[in-house]
Amino acid sequence: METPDPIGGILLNKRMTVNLGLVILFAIIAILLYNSGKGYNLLLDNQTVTINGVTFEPTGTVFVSVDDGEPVELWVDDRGMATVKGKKHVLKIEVLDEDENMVLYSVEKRFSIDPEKGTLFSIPAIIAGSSEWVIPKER
Amino acid sequence: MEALGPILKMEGIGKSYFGNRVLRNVNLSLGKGQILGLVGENGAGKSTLMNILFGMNVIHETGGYEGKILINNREIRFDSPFDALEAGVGMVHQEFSLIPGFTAAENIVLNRESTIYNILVESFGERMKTLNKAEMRQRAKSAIEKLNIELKDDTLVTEMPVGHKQFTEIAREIDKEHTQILVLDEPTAVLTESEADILLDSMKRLSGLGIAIIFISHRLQEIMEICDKIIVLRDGEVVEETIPAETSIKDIASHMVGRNIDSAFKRETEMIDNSFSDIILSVRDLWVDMPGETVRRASLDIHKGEIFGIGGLAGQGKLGIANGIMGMFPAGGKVIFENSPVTLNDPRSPLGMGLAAVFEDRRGVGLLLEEPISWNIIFTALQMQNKFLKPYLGGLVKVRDAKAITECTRYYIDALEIKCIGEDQEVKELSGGNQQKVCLAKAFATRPKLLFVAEPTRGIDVGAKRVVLETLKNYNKKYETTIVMISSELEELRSICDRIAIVNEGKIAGILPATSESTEFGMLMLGKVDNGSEGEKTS
Amino acid sequence: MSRKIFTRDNVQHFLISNAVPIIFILLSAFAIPVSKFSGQYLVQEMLVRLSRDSFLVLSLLIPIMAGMGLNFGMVLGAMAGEIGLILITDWNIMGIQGMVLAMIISTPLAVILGWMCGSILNRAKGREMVTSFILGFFMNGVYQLVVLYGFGKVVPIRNPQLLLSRGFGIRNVTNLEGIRKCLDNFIPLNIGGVSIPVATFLVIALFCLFVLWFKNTKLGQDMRAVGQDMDVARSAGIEVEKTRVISIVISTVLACYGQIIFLQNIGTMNTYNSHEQAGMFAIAALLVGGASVAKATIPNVFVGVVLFHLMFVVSPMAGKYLIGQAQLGEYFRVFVSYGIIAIALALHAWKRYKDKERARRSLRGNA
Amino acid sequence: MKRILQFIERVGWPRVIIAIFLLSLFIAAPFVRVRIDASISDTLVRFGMNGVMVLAMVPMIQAGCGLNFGLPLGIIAGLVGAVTSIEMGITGLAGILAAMVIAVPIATLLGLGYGILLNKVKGGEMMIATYVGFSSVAFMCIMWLMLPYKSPNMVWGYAGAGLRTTISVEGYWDRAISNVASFNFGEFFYCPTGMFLFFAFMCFLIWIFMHTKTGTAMTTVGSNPEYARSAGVDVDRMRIISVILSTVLGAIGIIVYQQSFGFIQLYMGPFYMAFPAVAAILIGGASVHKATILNVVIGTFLFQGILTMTPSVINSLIETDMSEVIRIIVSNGMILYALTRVVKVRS
Repeated sequence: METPDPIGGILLNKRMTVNLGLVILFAIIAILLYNSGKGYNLLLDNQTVTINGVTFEPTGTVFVSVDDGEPVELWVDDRGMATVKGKKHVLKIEVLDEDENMVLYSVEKRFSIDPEKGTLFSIPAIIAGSSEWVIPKER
Repeated sequence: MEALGPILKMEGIGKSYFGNRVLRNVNLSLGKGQILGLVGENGAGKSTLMNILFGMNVIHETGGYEGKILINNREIRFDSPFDALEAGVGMVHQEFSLIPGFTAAENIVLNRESTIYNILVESFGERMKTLNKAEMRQRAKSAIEKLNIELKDDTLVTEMPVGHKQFTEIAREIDKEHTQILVLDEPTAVLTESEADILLDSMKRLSGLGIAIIFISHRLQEIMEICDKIIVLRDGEVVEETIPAETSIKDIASHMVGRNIDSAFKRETEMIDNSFSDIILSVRDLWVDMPGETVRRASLDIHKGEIFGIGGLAGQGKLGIANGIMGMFPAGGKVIFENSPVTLNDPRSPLGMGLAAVFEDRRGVGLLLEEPISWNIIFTALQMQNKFLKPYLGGLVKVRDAKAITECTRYYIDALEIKCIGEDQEVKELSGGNQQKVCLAKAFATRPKLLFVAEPTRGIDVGAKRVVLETLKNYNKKYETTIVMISSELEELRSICDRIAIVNEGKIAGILPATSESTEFGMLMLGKVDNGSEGEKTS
Repeated sequence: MSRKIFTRDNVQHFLISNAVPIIFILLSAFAIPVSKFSGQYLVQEMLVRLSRDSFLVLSLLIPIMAGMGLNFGMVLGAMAGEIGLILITDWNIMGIQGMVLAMIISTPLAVILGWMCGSILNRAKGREMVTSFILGFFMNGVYQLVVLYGFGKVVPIRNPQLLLSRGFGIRNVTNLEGIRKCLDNFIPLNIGGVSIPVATFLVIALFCLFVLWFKNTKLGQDMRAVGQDMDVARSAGIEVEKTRVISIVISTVLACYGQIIFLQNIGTMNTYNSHEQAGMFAIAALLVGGASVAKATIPNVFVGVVLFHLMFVVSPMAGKYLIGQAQLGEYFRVFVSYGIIAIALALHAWKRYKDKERARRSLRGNA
Repeated sequence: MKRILQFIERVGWPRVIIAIFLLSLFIAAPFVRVRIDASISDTLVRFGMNGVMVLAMVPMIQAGCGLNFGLPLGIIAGLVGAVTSIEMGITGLAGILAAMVIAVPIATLLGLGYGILLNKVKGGEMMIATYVGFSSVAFMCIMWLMLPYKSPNMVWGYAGAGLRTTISVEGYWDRAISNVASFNFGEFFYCPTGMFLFFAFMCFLIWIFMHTKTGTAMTTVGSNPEYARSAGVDVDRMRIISVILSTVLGAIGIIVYQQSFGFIQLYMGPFYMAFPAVAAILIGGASVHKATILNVVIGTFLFQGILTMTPSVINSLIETDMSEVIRIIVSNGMILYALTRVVKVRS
């Protein structure tokens, strides 16, 4: 019927390219949002644990806070939970003295969650400065 | 001017719809800046010719046309009106094509708005451009200026008088950059006299700017005034091509209506003079608010037993008279039937008094398309006269009498030669001519004393036309029923009527015996007789 | 035509055009004192509801502009939004990221649904409203089919808390704790004990600007033209059908975002009812604001949301104090929300009839 | 093959599909251990229960008022009649008669107002009808709480006022119509002969009415209002009569429904009741402006058949209850089909 308008043709192609670019852009944004918005439940374990043959013992009651959030008080053999969003976080552990009213020292740990390894963290291992502080998933 | 050659040339244009020839070997040429007056009766082929020029769908859906169209000496063939617009042919139709809630400026640049680019266009396309309102108004203003008319660009269409709507339409065509040919289809019909003068003036200006104009009008005065060339169409042929200096209104009028009487409907019977019989229907100062067919102040008397014709050009109000009296549209005035007044605006009153009508809008008003023939025929009689009802339970309930209905229907199928497979066939399956016969049968079934028949032959083939007209004539003779026939085809009226009234601008322009000269009717139709508008020009 | 009749006609015209908001203002003026709510409470409540509902109501504007009446098909958009929310809840994406991600996921779905709805409505010109209304019901069935039987079977859902005990199908109530009020509290602001969801209002304001801007685009102009006279628009070369479909697509996508904003405020989702209510309340609110089937403006939206929800909040308590039964007020507000739509639709149809008559009369005047 | 296609074309695709679906459900039933006699019996009972309400669609469709989404208005009248009859403590057929005698004038009045309203909003009837139905149900919710009914069988026990959500008709007129000349065949098959007779009687009445002068005029108004007007029919009056008739039939329909069902459902119960009735008549082959009594019979049977058979058969087949979803999709899909088809024919 009509001869295709060359200018229209180019425009359409340009539009398609732009839209394809936009789709890709939105896909990337979606992936970024997924990563930064994914919520994890961190399990914080203040128990005796053996990782890769090394055994860590709890030092006493600790206050643990993630990303400057509300501190969680963990006694020996206690387990706490913190909900976090995204992968990179800072964990702050304050070790108390035996009367539980003075902070002896505190440890800060920057970490990145690896969902493959798990989200069960051993507080004693972190305090001890071990490189392995994620308690592997059972089974 | 002539050195450049004609801007538009149509050679040997012909067209037929389903074997029905409407245009035959039409030639015309139009030079730059010329105004061509195109005149002819309704159905002479003007609209078809313009539809061909404009590439309307209806043309190629029905098999295209014959002949050649050349614009600037290049042959063209438009597939759609948009192609025609592209090639610089602009058309202003009779019906307004305006968006009511938009301003004049917005309508003038409709779908050709000035726009500004923005970044979203890259993703969503051209239509995301924003409007450049300032430029739109500027364009509108300059188009209005070219026409030299009073029209504010920010007036809403709904608030405009009719004339300004017409101007807006024309301004839209002017705004199209390469419009070189402008077709104006009866632009002055809706205008007041002063408005029409302004319009004629702007047309002259436009032609001065080099735009060629085809001007279709029934107002011959205007044609004579501004056209460089006049073409008269009759029955699809060019019967006269002339220039205003060499002709007169009377000349043109006779060319328009004059036709070989011996063609289709030769008058066979002698005219019967009923003028001494009683007046059966008397109409005084009737106004009817029927869209497109407004009746303003019509007065006429119809004698008992005659066949009375009402003619006139389309849109002048001839159809409104029957519709008004029968209560189909809001109406006022005085209508006396057999010495008792008819209550207007209530169809039951005229029906109850023995009037009946076959309306021009067959499919819209005249028929129940999805019901069987029998229902269509007996319904009015059943409703108004309680015919075809059979009592049960001692008259407690009355139920449709299927047997009587079938009998009656069969009678009319035979009598009117309705071609169908049976009385239960749905009417929508019938041809136009047979549908018209059903309409007549419906009216006959009530045994009316006076019967209005509006445009009974519109859109049906010649054979059926003859049967319909014969039937009316015979019915008139057999039952002495007064018949008022309304038709745009003057020859048809002249072939069976005794007297014919011509309606112009909602009033009766005059009443003449059917045997009068066709030129006289032509003059009446064109409003060129000054014997007073409500003149009862009896012979 | 005498002058006096003309003015009375005008007053009548004004009353008819604004009957619905007037009724509502009178009702509220009566019910507020009876309900004994404090001003501060009502202000807070209205702010919350404005932020929650405005976006949904705004999504109705564009089809009205295109002459397609009230888009009851907006529930399709709401459904798309809900599917997005179910998915991000399953993936446990939290906060503003979760909300935006839900929007991104549900956009293509809303576009497809909107396109479908628009195409169907093109086949039902002149009865768009009742068709889109039934389409909403029909798609609700399809939605149930997908969410109640498909999710967990065809679409993998890992979070067992979302699923019914039988192992597939989403529960009746979906907890959206992860994104609860994430937008509302994005920019916290508290004035005199009234907390203001600044970010949500910013989004709404942005959207209003979009609508205003959109009216000034070529597409917006085409829509207005199509809305007023399809045949004229077509003869001017505007692609009528396509324009109508686009208007429904835009409305559906916006309704989808609106529903996401609505649900982030609520924090829980009635998996199988939320969308239906969204449609009904949005339409009722718009009509209460004085909009008609043929004309709606941004002020209509905000006035409508405030008036409608004022009635909504106040009526149960008013019923309780007046007759001693809160249940009564409950039913009363259901009655009001349906009744108002009925009245508005009837008034519109009646007005159209009256306008025709007026036009007629003016025509006769010329004769 | 061509003849089959022609047949399908004439009957309409959706109807054929639904009929085949229903047939396959009946065939599949024995294989999934669903008793066929019980199924048929259930289908018949539901057919009788719903028949009159579907019949209530006919007058309005015929008069060109569109699908009667405002059926709840008639239902409300029926409910008032039923509740009042129980309040008066009349039992058996007399109780039903009393309910109808009370309901019919109420329905006539409501129908009159409703008809006048619909005449003012020509062209937009269906949408307005829907919302008139909805709001009247909501309004009656208020009334059920406020109306001074006293019968302890009906009011909330703890408050002593306000009607309950469901009221049992047992002890009053439970199955009073159904049981007239009814019989059991084996353990599972029950035939509610009385209800069929009643339904047939109502159909006959409507049939007669449609053949009277008024009925003929009504059909004509629906077929072409302009034609009717030109033949001297008062179009508005015919439309009002049709609406009244539809509303009255709705009122009678709900009473028949309740006596078979055994309960009166108040409050939001009637809310969506118009939709199954509308869907049924459309499945039966009616269009938005043409409906016959045959459409009612076929449509009710097909639709109720599917409603009865899907839960039992499909559930046993895939062990999931999908009946609700199927009901929504089939009924609304059918209405949607009818709405989009009409315009195609017209243009």
